[in-house]
Amino acid sequence: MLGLWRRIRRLGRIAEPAPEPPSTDRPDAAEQLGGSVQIRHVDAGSCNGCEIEIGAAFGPVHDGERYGARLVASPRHADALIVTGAVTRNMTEPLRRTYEAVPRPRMVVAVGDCARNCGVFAGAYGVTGPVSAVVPVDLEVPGCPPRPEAIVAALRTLTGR
Amino acid sequence: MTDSTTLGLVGGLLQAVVIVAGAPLLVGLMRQVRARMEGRVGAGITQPWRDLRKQFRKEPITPRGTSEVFRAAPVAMVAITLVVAAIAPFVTAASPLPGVADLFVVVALLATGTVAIALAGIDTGTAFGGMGASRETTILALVEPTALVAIFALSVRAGSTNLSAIVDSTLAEPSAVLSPAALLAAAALVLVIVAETGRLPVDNPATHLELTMVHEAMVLEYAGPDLALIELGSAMRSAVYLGLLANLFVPWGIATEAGVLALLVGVVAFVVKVGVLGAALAAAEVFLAKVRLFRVPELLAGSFLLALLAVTASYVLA
Amino acid sequence: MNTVEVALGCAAGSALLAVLAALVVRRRARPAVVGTLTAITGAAGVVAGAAALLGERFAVELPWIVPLSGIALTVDGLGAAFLAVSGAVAVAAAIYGIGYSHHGLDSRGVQATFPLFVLSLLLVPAAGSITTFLVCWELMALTSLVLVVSEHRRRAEVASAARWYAVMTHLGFVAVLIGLLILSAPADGDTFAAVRAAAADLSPAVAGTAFVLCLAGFGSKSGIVPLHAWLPRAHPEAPSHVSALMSAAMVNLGVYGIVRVGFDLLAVDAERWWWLLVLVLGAISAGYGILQAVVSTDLKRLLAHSTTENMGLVLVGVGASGLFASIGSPVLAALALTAALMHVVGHAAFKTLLFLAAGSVLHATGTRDLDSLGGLRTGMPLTTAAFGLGALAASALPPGTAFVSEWVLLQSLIHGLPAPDAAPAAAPTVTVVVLPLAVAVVALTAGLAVVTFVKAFGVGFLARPRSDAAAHAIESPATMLAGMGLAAVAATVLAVAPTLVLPTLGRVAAGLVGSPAPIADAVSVELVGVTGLLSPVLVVVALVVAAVLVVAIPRVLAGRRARREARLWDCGGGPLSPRTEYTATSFAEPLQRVFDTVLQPVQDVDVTHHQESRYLIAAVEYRRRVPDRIERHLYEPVLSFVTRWGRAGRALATGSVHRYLGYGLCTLCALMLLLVLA
Amino acid sequence: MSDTAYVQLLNLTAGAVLLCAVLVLWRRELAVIIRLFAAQGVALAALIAVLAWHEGSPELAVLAAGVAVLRAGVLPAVLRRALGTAREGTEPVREVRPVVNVAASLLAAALLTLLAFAVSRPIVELAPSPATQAVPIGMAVVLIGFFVLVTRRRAVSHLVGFLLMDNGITAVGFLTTAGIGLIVEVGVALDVLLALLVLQVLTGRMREAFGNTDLDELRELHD
Repeated sequence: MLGLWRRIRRLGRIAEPAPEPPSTDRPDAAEQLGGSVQIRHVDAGSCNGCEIEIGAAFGPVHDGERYGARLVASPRHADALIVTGAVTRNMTEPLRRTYEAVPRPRMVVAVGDCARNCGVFAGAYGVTGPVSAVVPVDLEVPGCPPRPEAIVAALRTLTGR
Repeated sequence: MTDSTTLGLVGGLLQAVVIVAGAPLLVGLMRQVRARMEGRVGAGITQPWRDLRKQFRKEPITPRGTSEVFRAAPVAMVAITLVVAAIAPFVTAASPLPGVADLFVVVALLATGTVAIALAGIDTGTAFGGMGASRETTILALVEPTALVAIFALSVRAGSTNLSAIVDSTLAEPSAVLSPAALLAAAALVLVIVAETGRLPVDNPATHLELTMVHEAMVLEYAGPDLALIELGSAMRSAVYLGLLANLFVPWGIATEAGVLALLVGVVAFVVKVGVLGAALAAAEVFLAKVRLFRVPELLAGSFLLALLAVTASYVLA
Repeated sequence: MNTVEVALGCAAGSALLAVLAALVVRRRARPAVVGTLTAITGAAGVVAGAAALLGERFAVELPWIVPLSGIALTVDGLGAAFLAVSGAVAVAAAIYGIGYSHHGLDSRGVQATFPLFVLSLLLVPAAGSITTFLVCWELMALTSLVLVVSEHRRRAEVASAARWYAVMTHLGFVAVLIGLLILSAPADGDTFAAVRAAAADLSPAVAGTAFVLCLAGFGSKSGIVPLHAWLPRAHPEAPSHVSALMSAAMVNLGVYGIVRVGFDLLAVDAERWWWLLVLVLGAISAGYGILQAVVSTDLKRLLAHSTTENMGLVLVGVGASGLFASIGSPVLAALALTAALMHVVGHAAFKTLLFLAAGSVLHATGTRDLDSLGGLRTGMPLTTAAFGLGALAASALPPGTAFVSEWVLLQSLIHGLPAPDAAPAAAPTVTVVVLPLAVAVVALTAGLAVVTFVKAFGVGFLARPRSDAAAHAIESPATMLAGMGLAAVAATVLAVAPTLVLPTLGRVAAGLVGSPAPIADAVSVELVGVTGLLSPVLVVVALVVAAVLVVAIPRVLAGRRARREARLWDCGGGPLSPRTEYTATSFAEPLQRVFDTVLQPVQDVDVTHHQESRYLIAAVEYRRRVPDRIERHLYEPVLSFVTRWGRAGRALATGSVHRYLGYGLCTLCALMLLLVLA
Repeated sequence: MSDTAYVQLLNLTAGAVLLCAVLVLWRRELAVIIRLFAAQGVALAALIAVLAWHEGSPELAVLAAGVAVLRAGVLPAVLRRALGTAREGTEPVREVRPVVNVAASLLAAALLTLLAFAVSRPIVELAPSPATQAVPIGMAVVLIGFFVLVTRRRAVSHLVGFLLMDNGITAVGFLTTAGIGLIVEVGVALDVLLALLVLQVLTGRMREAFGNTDLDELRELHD
């Protein structure tokens, strides 16, 4: 306990100083949210590379929460879905239902190249298509996997902070 | 209209407003403290208010197969907490409704709020809802003895279970606060509060894993304004519990006579006390891990022991 | 000619008329006629009780009815309270019975017994002499027994339940009989007045024996642990309106007996250990009963266990009252006794409501198993509302019926401890040790009661149906709803305006322990002598106002979008089947695990594998039973002993007539020898 | 020092002594249990110091110092050594599965406290004074120590239980016969040390024999 306390004192703040807010235009649904976006993450068939980066984006270093974004446990609590990976056949219907479960106004962020255009899995037999083929996508984050900075920038575009 | 009635009415209204407005800030403060101790920056203490504003504007959703119980539960829970916030001595020692400001009534009312949410959780008919309800009510049942025996310990000294009377007696003899009885009772009540407000180590309010949830599991189906009410309600519960703890043991600063200055001092003192308690709780949580559900009874048995010791201590150690 | 006399006359008259009607009226009209007349009986009982509570006294001797001693009726305050309660329960149950009796309960025997049972319930608290009391008591036992077995053709369990009930209730009767005879022996005449007068010169040992015997007998009638074994069997198996009468009216009479003997007949030589015994028994019953209720999944059995719990709480009040009286603080004694009486009244109201609602569920679905109920709110909204109200009342949460009485009880317990700096004489060690534990037990009971009734209501009526029977349930006929409605109104009134009865009960209690009335005549419950103030009506008003605010303010501030229906959040997978719901068993599982050292559940898991490979599992079967420990460790040895002796005795009976005549001869000679020697 | 302050301090120290005993029952890690025992030693010493201050008797003060050294310094150190050697062994350093589970033993402790209170009430009423008022706490500590002795499996926690009893006895001794406790205390301390060494040797032997110090293993010696 004391050891932990000492470490807390020694480390102090780990989070890096906030970079410039992104200049990309916000989806109009985001305007209605007023600086608070709760996010449900859906893995539609990802290789978990993007998951690791999302985890990093909410870790102490990048601290996505400081911009008013928060991961939640149920799509009912969410304003935005973060979808990763090319949508596989088995995840097509669940993804659609998850989208239906989110109360309006709602947004979808496609994170990673697979989510945008199926990446290397394009045309694979188990793949339905990119996320945009199943649910309307408001924002895309390129990269395989995208850097946490990019994900944080996308989150800031939603929260506007 | 006597002086104390006016004080009660004005103060009751005032403290209800203060709690409704301040409870989300308390949650924000606790999150902020945790964030800072974890080396993060944190979203700022006004973030919960932003969340609430947004959720109130969002679209309400009625899951198919749920009944009026599901829709009424959040209102009932917030209403109950609001009543407690208005009648218990937070800003003023006098109460607008002396016939309700009884420690048993307050504890039982807060339990009723929990029951409303538990019924809603069952009403959804999902496995998680039932699981959360089952766990929440189990903890509620095991907490009850501790709470009431601790109340016993407090009220023996005051000769009454009326909250105002207890506060007045503490104000009358400040030395009693340092007596072992009071300290043990305080320790027991802290454990009660941790269990009732679903904080670590009993429940992890920030968990995403349904199987480890207690309170969260019951509200997975709520969206939009209903969810906002639920979150506001649980924030108010924390504020009310912490406020009770603060004013039962350290009532100084509470307004005892009507007057703008007195009320102002009362508000400031209340806010400071609750803020300090909340920050301390959040800081302690950084060092704690959630205990297994079936280790919780040990914790509560321990707190019950403390409460019982508090009662006997007030006789053993005159 | 006073009201009580007239009302009691009407009660007896209409009851006998009902019996007659049951015998002559033809089958289709029978339940209606009998039900109406029995309801009139009950109503007359209520009137009599109310009149006597308001101060009218009534005593009558009818030497010509029963040879030797005759019948003596006396209605004083204590008796009146119980008289009124029994009457009120009878009204609701009788009206309910009209609709309920139509499936198989409209035979002559059952219909003729029901009014007699009600009448006996009214006469026991009105009895003025020991003979009368015992006669009515036995009448009550027999009629209730007949009613319990009335469904034995439909269910096999009924027979065994009836056997348990018959044996236990008659053992109890024997105990009461001996106890009361000990009391009446030194008295001239067997009226209560005479016994009271003679009680002064009983030796402590004799008085103690008599009290313990009566405690055992009466305790078994009100299902006090360890004499409770019959209650969770007989109450569920009886027809539901009879269950209501038994569980809400008959068990009270056990309490009546204890109070009558301890506070009235033997008041002069009551000792502290009597009341400690009562207190401890009550605490054990409360805790054990509610624990069994939490883990039981049979709706009516759950209610029966909760009856044991509530009677335990009542006895905690009675015992505490005696304790306070023995340490010389009559005010608190009166307060605790008032709490006990109030709990009796409240329990009668909500337990009637709950049993009637459970009966209408049984009537509609044919099952009492919570694990296969659920989703009844769509099919039977009124029953659901009734049960919900009853559950709120039973779980001691404000604004509920039981909360008021438990609040008064807790107040008396808490004020039982004087301020720590008082002289040690003011706080005898026993109270300082006992009272905190008593408070803890009451609190634990309250908490577990919450779990029990959240389970019963939530799993049984909310969520989605777990069986076709529950899915296609339809609302019950109007008469049954009317019966429930009466009980619901009573429970609500008692919850919101308890001061309609509390001060009166307070005066009754005060009269018994000789103190000023403990509760003031006011809208809010205001204790006299100790500080304590509770106003249930204000609680309700405040809650309503707050609810209105909570609904209104967000709409004004934040506007509102249209509500949308959406499918249940099933994690995106297929639709959830009812098999994924939490059942009553799974709901209680955590508590069962917490208390497994007390409950010692028996559970076994069978896994059947595929014959191809042991790694493929065909089926997993899980069974769990919570046997009654006390029963296993207390009753089974006795039963096995009895059976062994029965076997041994069979050797004597070979069937040869000569041997039997020989036995007779030997006995005769033995008796003569005895006479010679004596 | 003022009278109320004296009473307050006395009560607080006594309460701390009892609280440590209860926490010993609550926690599982042997290291924590030993630390709690040391804390209780400190509280006990403080209690005696308060008495000394109130009576203004130097030898009581000396005794307080002695108690502090023995109960908060020496004995915990010895216990830690026993634990340290245990750590080198393979056995876990926690009270894994007590005979009576923790929740139940906490409730038992509650009842024991009430019992102690009920028993010592008459003694208190012989000479009611702030000091004697606290006697029941000593009693309770003795009973709880005995309970630990009965229900814990590990040798170290047995030692702690034994020492808790001893602490309780010491507390009672000082609270009742303040001042002339010197001989008592010295004698008690000596035989405690003796018993401790014996048990120390025993645990060592046991570890050599069975590889751990679960006392149930002693049943093996029976046949």
